[in-house]
Amino acid sequence: MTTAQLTPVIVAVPLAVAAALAVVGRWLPRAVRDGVGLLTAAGAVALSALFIAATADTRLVEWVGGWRPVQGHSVGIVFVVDRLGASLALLVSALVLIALIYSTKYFEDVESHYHVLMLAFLGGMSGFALTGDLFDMFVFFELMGTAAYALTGYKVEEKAPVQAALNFGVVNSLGAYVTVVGIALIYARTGELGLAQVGDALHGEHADGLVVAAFVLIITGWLVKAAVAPFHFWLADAHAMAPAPVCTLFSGVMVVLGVYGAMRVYTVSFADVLPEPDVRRALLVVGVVTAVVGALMCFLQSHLKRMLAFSTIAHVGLFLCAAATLTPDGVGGAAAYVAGHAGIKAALFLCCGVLLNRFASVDEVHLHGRGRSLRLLTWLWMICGLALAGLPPFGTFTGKSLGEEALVASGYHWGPLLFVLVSAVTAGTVLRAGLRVFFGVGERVRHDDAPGPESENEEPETEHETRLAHTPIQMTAAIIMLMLGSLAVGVVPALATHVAEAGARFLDGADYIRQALTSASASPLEPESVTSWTEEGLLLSALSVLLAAIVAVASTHARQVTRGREIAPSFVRGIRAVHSGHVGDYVAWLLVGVAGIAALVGVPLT
Amino acid sequence: MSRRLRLAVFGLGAVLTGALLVIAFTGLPEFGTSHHPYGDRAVHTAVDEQKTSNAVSSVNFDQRAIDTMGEEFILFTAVIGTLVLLRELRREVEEGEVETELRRSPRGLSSTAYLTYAMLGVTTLTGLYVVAHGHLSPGGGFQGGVVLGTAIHLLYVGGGYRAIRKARPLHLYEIFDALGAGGFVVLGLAGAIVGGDLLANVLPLGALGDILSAGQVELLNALVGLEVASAVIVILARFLEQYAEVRIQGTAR
Amino acid sequence: MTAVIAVATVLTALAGTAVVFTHHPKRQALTLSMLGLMLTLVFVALQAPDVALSELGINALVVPMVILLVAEKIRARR
Amino acid sequence: MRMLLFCCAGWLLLIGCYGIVVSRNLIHTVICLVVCQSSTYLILLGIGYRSGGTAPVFSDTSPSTVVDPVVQALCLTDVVVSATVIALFLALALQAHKQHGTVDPDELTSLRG
Repeated sequence: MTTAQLTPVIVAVPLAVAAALAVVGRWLPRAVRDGVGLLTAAGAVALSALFIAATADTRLVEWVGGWRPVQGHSVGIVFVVDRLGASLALLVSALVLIALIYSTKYFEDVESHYHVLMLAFLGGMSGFALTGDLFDMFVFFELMGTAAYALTGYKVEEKAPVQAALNFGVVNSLGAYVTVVGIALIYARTGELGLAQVGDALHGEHADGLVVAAFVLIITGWLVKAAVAPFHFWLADAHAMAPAPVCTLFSGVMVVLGVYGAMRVYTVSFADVLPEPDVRRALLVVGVVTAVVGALMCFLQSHLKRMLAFSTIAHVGLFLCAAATLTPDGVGGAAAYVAGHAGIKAALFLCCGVLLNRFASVDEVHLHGRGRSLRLLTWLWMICGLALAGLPPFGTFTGKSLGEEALVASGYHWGPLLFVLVSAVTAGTVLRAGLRVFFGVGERVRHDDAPGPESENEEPETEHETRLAHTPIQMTAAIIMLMLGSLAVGVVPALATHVAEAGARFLDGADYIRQALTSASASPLEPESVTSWTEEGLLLSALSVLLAAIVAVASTHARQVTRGREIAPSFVRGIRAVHSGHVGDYVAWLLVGVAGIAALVGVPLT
Repeated sequence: MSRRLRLAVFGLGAVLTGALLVIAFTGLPEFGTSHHPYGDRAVHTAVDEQKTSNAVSSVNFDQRAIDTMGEEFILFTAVIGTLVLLRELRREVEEGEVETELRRSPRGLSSTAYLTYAMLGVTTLTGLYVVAHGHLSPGGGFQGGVVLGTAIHLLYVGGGYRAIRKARPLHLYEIFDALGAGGFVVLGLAGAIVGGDLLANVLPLGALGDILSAGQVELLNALVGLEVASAVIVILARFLEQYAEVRIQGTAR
Repeated sequence: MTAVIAVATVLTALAGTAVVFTHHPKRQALTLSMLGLMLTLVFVALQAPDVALSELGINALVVPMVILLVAEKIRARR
Repeated sequence: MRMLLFCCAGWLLLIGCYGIVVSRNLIHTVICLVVCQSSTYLILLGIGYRSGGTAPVFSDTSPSTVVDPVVQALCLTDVVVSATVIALFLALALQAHKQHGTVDPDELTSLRG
């Protein structure tokens, strides 16, 4: 078994263990079920680390079932794994491992169903990250989705937004069906379903209406999962309802897979036929809109999980802007920013889990000053808030500065301004919540005029058991592990260079096609040393941390935040009204989004 | 947003998306075109190399087997999700209470009962036939599983809810569902160990048209049939339970 | 042959529209099984027996049955 | 003929979305999702059709021209899988009804803002 042949196995093993757990789970004690889940996730971490090592200078190509191409054409499905795909698989497995560690104590009574769904979720996400076939990506997209809908409704945390999972399911399924229409169009034109094969078939063609429409329809599904504006409405609802460890997977890596899928489809299949400036313009516009809407909505939230969900949407906008530059620095910077952000955001969600477990509420106003007793959690939350703004040693700093550099290098001088403002506003909101909850800063507000969804009738994770007197070590350890992970991304020497190389290999679609279809080896990359520790990077991050602190302090005292409805400008009220929680709105906006992206990319009418 | 605004936004999106689709459809090849490269390759591989008469089953279970494994697990995860969600709702009605109320459910006409018992045998046989001949004639694990899944519910028509509860211990079918999905992956991993690649068809291929041909396709069809049948039974059972619960609240009120 | 496909497709589109415009869940289960039948006809016309068989089993049978049970549960609870 | 088949499929997709937008009952919303999905089957099988071709089955006859089996395989699994996903959504609708006493998305206003 070569390393390449192991790539589909990393998808199959968690699914096999999930099925096994479903068979015998009923008779296994809770500790054994936890152990089996942890073991499988650890195995997946080890395997994906092996893939990262193996993809230092090449890609792993594996034709599933042994269906290798005959005269350049094959009937089977190909898995093509480069360093970026492998590190995404590592991020998925690591987050599932830490979420399972956290869940050992977070849930009082849980049947084996929870572990089964988490392992199926792991299998689906790693499959989506590694496969090189369009329809296979759709299948793993659906598998991820189904596991996510079930996990969202698993332990209904809060009574209020129970139909959030249904909104989540309907919008994601509709996005998936739009993607299948796109895949069908490309299959009709090229007679192929693999990414490399489609790219090879489209080589040299001119982009007519069908090709552009197919591209837009295919990436719609991935962008719905990436919670990019105007497809982002479902994310905040799903987060508000899902249990905390599940939210870490949503925000940490599931949304990022959407951006990765869209970029992969473009760089391999459509890079040669669609003009790069058009696609770059479309992705940049969508990225900026997502970042701005995410940051604005994040500032207006008082429900901690919805606040973090909108902060994730804002950061997805930043990732998309960095990756849309289609330069090795940009894609590499986006990858580093993803890794750094995943650790920090997951840690924040797990802190919310502790608060919910302890005080049966995650509403900033409701928890006013009640977090004082949790000394350690206070510092973890505040450090994470600062890290979200791009505090230097953390991975978020590396990603942010590389992203800003890439945007400036490709001529978009507004890039650093957007990055600084968005990260400052989101981090500032998180710090404001921290000041309110843990330090009791600002006036105590009566609850009836607090904006946002009615969240007073929350039940803690498990109503009937006594609330935990102290936070179990596993939960705190999970939070600290995540923060150390983000720190490691920032501290690893020459990470910027490795990440830029991975970005260069990711962008080299022609080499991907050549290596996938013929057993040629990958072309060597010319090494160029890149560093994130530049003066501008440090200056910009200092500026954003400072701005975040100002936003935090200012907004704790200002009253209008708590009465955002009346005083806020009509524009803000308009944006709030759009986030209505009605599935009909989300579907209407999905169609407008499809049309918008098509207009941005420019549909030739021939 | 108000209903009117929502309709306006939808109208705009629908018209533009519709235009996009029409532009795309004009670029499609002529309907009924003879240019199907992948299809021709798949048929050639299925019939000549893999000795599978039903090319669709060969594509499903041999050439693109990991697609079907993914679909398997979507089905499996959806069943687990439904169980989890409906288990949340089931706590209100105790098991015994359902039993007592339903003993009084009106007995069907005896002639209906006899007809359904007869049809139960025929339907189960048909389902098994469709699953077993998946690699030869149209059908296979998915279709046969649905037929098998609905066969048991003939008992409900004939003997009422009590008859069906006796005929299908639910936990058993939840295990069958997991066994079907797990078996699929284990067979795939065995193929990886023996043949090097996951889901490699290492079983003997036999001759075209034989009952024992096409290697793993037949076995995977059986596993899928097991899983789809138990999935349909489990889901219908859970929803029937909800319905039975209604009858209790009906009588209790 | 294409005439049969054309007629079956138009009937399917009409059945789909009928499903959307019936707002009462019980009646909707019936129109949905009509849509399942029409789709089965189109798939047979398009020479896809496997898909027709599973479409018949699922969209004409199982899904409407589940919808009827859920509709009854929701009606009764109100 | 091509435009008729594919435009009917496009119509199904958009009318399904219309159903979701105007629906006043979560069950109706889920059913309209089924309508949307049936449009993908029509498109997939439409592009796989070959005039004069028969079903790609060679057990009794060995037909010379057959229809594309790959798109049929893609559709086949999707039909069955969508049933269980729809059942999952209906279970979610039941739960929404239990929590809020209504299944009308307009009245479920808990997610505002």
